[in-house]
Amino acid sequence: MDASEVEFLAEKETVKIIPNFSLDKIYLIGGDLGPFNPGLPVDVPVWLALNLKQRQKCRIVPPAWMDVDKLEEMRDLERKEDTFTPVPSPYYMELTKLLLNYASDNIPKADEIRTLVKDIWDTRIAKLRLSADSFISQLEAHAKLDNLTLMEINTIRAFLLDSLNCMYKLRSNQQPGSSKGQFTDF
Amino acid sequence: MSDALSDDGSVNQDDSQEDVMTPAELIAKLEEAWLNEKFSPELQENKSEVVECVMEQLTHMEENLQRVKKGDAKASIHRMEIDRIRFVLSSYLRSRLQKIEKFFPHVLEKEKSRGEGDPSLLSPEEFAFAKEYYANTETYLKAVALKHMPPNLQTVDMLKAVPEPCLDSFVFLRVKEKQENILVEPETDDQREYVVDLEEGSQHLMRYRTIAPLVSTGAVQLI
Amino acid sequence: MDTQSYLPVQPGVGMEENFLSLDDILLSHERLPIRTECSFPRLGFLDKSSDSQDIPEGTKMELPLWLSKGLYEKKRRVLSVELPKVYREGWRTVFNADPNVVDLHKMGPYYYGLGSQMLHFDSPENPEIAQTLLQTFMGRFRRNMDSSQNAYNEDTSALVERLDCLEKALFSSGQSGLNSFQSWEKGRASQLTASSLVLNYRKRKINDIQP
Amino acid sequence: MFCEKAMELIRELQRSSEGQLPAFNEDGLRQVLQEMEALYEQNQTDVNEAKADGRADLIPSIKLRHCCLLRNQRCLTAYLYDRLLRIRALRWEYGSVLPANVRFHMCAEEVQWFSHYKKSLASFMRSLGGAEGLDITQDMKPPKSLYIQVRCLKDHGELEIDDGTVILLKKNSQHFLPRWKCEQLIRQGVLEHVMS
Repeated sequence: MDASEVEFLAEKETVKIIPNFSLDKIYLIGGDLGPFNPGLPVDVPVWLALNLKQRQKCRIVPPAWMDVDKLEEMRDLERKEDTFTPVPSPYYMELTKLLLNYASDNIPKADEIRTLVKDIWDTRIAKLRLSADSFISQLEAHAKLDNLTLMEINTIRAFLLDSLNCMYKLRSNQQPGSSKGQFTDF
Repeated sequence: MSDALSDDGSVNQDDSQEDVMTPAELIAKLEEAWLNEKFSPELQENKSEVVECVMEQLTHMEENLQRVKKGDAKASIHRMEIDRIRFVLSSYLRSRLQKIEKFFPHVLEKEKSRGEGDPSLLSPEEFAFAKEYYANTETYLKAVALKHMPPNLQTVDMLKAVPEPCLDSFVFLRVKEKQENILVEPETDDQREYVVDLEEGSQHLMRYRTIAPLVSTGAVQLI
Repeated sequence: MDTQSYLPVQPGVGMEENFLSLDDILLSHERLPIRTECSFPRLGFLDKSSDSQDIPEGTKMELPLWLSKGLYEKKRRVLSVELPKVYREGWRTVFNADPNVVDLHKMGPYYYGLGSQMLHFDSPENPEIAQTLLQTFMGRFRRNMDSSQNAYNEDTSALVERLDCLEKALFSSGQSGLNSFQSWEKGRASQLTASSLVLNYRKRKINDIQP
Repeated sequence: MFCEKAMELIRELQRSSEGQLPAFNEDGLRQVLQEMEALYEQNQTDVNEAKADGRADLIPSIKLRHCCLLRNQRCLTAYLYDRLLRIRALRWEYGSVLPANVRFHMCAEEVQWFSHYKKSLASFMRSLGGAEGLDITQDMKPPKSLYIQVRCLKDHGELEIDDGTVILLKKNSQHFLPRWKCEQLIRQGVLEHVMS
């Protein structure tokens, strides 16, 4: 899956905005939105929030977790624990990037947040590599991967799955009975 | 008599189920099917009723938008949503077509050997496409090379020549409905098989073969 | 998946080849040292070192894997195949000690592929060969993964040169995952771009014109 | 050794990276088919002799030639099949009309395969419902906005937008256009997507 497709899924998450215009309820195929009244907070999908923000039609209210204190706590916990700690949003990385790129003026301490999220990400990716290696070297058949996000999985997906496939084939070599007797390929 | 009754009953049930599905649920279904198709090694059952309904929704919305005057604030939001849905739909159908082409002899074989009551793998349109792809490719190979070869070498068994999907591939998945006692086969001789419970909301990495039936029932979502 | 439209038939990896895979065809063209166990009348011209009409029994020569495989029979020996050095005990010991020090490209370049194919020929060493192939792969996995993800922040070209064909393919799938992520981070993932196929054709066209 | 010509064909494709289509090697194909004919005839002779004169000692050589025949068959099939996969890619990357320099690399049967493929795909897309069906060769990436900024990389003549407006695509000119109108032109290298 391309990273842009993961971002696409993240854009379906909802975020609070404060519009500066009024508009009746909109009946989208995927559900109803609005009504929009100047100054009154309303929930919209991220894709719409970003579009309105670009057209200076709203202010975006950052999600509660997008906060320096909270993120520092998360970073420290992530560094302390060996396992993957729960993330505040299954799309924390994508939402951080999107909101900081398009609405950094609505987010206090944007630069610090960027760094913190990157730190959390790096710690988690290092853990992910570690667990991928142990999965391979223990020849595991099953792993529980709670709290991993789609974007994190995506960075290693092709490499890990292809490697597992190769290993499967190399392992099948050890059961000579499984080979299909006569050679049909020339 | 009782047969007729039970037939009636099931039809009604189907109807009521369709009635219950809102457009939002329809889109969610499409997105599930999209991700499952993207990540599963083999072709999934077709969801042509979902595709049809989504197309209807899109067409209907486009028609409504034709009547709206230019510069309408709502219209552009509707258009953005249409673009997003159309992307998922196209990408979904592309993934399927790609697999149909990649595995065409196997896909057609599976369709041929399917029992009468079993759901079909391919939509009628995909079936037509697959058959044409097969015939087109066979004709080509024959015309350019095979028919010029010695008599005993003029055919190639496409089922053997074209690789099959590898169901032993690993996949990532999220559990939507709790499953108990899923048997995990050992990877080596000195390991033993064991069972796992798949808790709702948990995520796993395991062989596609183990959980393939759960993908089609919707109990797990590939991610 | 969506952006690259040319999807070649993948190699079989392991004992089974994919009939239509170009990689497997190239792999099965690797030459093996063999000894004929019967004579092959009227094919003497295939053995360049002699000018007799037949290939006599007991001739040592090299044959491609595909032909050795095709002629090989368990019941009636028409030829015996010599195990290439890199799969013999001496090298197996080296691989088992530290798989990361070995230059698999030089030893291969189809180290895993050819090794798996050798298992088609009856040999008491087969279980050890299969075991070494798997252990070598697993032993080298971590370094390959980390370097394909640029975890060391260092020039990986020296390492890549020492990878066997299979590992190289994995390495590049790891790299393309990384590139896709990095281009997303830089905000370039949503940019619509020209098809690389189209760009290459254009390059070629210009080269064609220039004498 | 036998089958060297067939290997040449395979190597030729392997050298053409990123799915490019090299010129159809008619000569190479013919030489392989000739080798096959010679192998087959030699085998016929030997088989007859083995039967008539009881010359079982010929069997290993017959078998060897047969292996070579099968190998040649595999190589040619794989060569042609891989070319089809490359030709298929052209439909998705260029659209349904191929530039002459690409078409020159195809043999007559390949042109025919391409045209059948094109038709199958078109009728599949038409059958998807709506007034004109759904063009699934578009929307290759998730949409970000309805309109995008583009620059013309070469003169391309006029382009009609939905509402009937006609725009002149002149080299180096910049436009703000509906995304879905541009996607294919960008893929073909006529327009360039300018990111803000």
